[in-house]
Amino acid sequence: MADFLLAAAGFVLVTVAVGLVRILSGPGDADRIMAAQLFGTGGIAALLLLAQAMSVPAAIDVGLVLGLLAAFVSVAFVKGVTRSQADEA
Amino acid sequence: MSAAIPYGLCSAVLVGLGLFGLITHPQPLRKILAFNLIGSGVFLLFGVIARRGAAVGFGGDPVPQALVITGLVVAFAGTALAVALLLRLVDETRRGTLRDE
Amino acid sequence: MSLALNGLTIVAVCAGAFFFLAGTVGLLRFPDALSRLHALTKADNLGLGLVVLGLLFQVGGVFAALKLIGVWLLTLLAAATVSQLLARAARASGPHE
Amino acid sequence: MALAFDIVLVLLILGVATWTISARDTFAAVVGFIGFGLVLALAWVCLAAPDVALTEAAIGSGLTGGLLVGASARLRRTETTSGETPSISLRLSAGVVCTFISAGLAAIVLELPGKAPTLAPQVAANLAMIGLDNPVTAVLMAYRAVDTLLEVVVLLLVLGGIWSLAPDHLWGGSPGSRHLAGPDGVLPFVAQLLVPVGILVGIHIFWIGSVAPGGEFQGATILAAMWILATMAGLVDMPAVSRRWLRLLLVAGSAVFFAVGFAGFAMAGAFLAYPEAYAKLLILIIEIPLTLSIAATLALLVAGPPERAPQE
Repeated sequence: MADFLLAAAGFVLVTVAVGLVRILSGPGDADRIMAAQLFGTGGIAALLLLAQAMSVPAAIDVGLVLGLLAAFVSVAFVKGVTRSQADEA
Repeated sequence: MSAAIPYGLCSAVLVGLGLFGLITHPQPLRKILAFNLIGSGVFLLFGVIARRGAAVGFGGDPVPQALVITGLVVAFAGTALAVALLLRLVDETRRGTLRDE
Repeated sequence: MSLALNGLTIVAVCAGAFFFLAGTVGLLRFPDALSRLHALTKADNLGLGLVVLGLLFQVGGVFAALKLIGVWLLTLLAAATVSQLLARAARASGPHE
Repeated sequence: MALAFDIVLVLLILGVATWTISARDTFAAVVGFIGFGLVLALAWVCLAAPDVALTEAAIGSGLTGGLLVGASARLRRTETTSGETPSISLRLSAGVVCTFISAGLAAIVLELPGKAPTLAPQVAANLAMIGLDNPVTAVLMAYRAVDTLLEVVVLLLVLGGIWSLAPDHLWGGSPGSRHLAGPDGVLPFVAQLLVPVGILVGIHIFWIGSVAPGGEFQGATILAAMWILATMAGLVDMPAVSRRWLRLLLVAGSAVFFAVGFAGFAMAGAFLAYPEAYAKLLILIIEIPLTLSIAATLALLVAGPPERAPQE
């Protein structure tokens, strides 16, 4: 079972990493932060799978922290964008 | 071969990569990012050393792990100071560069 | 019994992985930021939900199970509200960008 | 299987790191760095260091990410790439030097002695004496408590450094611009939902630190992020840096730490020595104000120097 969960974690990680390619092509900043968000959700899924596969229950806490701070970064991004637009105006 | 070896090699490459970015990037913010990559490489090397020291039921030696936690917090403080200096520089000079012309 | 539980886990986790794949495809293929956001927020949160569902068959205690569900609910909440903000930011910065 | 996963993860780390260095756009590089912190947190779990994974996720990815995203948004307009790109010969020689450094480090990693030195047995032998179950917290709060004390002092010094960057007429004012809640109210809604949950998670992570991975730094980082989130949503305003309660909050942790440290001379004969019967209680007495002080310091580090003149 552990092997299957590890393989699933690896698959999810690689899949979301392909999504990171979106950052490469952009074109807008919103796309980039979106890709980071997808990466965050996939990372949480991989962490939960890892927690079970390697029996490290604490990895669930890492997932919890990651979820919270991903939201924090997105809000910081939205604030940053609106602030720089206000500066330009 | 220890399970930690891939991460050890990874940390070696990270240090080189970060150093390259630190030297070649003209923008200060990119230099800060590159410097953080070097730091991460060094921390990862600590993690590999800690992993190799696994004993008496612990997955790794807790002493280097605790040092890495301390290091991460101090690295964040350093980054915050560097960013504040950079923003002040830009406010003063209106240019985001380190050159004095 | 444990064989049946393992089977359920495998089915759910595979379904979850499929939705992550779908989310990535959407992110790569859709033409503009808003529809990419639409593809992304549904697919990956469903994927995470299915992974959590699959793991629920494996965990021992009630507390661990509640914590897993808690992680999913938190991500759902954060994604639902933050994607709203991102959509506004994407629209404010204009379609040309 | 585990090895295959390790290799996939390492390749992913290196891929994201390469992207962070090579991206043309600074903002794209910052997003890459946030992703880098995330995969690194996974690597720490695989290296059997969940405490570090928590710290990496909270500080390395989250708080640093928020700081850099804000900074890169402000630097957008000053970004120039023309005329400053270093010459091809410099880049080439830098590439050669860095390759040599990497190769040297890799050789050292491969040649590490077969039997690794470890302090784990000594840590384990004395765990019961101080009444903690998490060895990393024991190292941070008992065996190497001096390191932790000095680290908190370093954080305060850095904060002093950042504040001193304020122009004279703004000294003593509040950091950042006043954030007003938007008319649509999505952001305040997000904050009102997330901040209470986040505070709960922060306290949880801090509290389980004595028995499981977690602790004061990780908990404090989450609390700091929630404070900044509430500020950005306009729910609360950053206080003026000259406020007395704020100064007290900032130094409370290290003051209590020093007090307990000096009391160690009387109680157990050395600086920061805990008498065995009270070790856990004393650690708790230090940890609670310490967590609040670290949270306040980290939040103010992200907020930056004062930008608004003090109101009298």
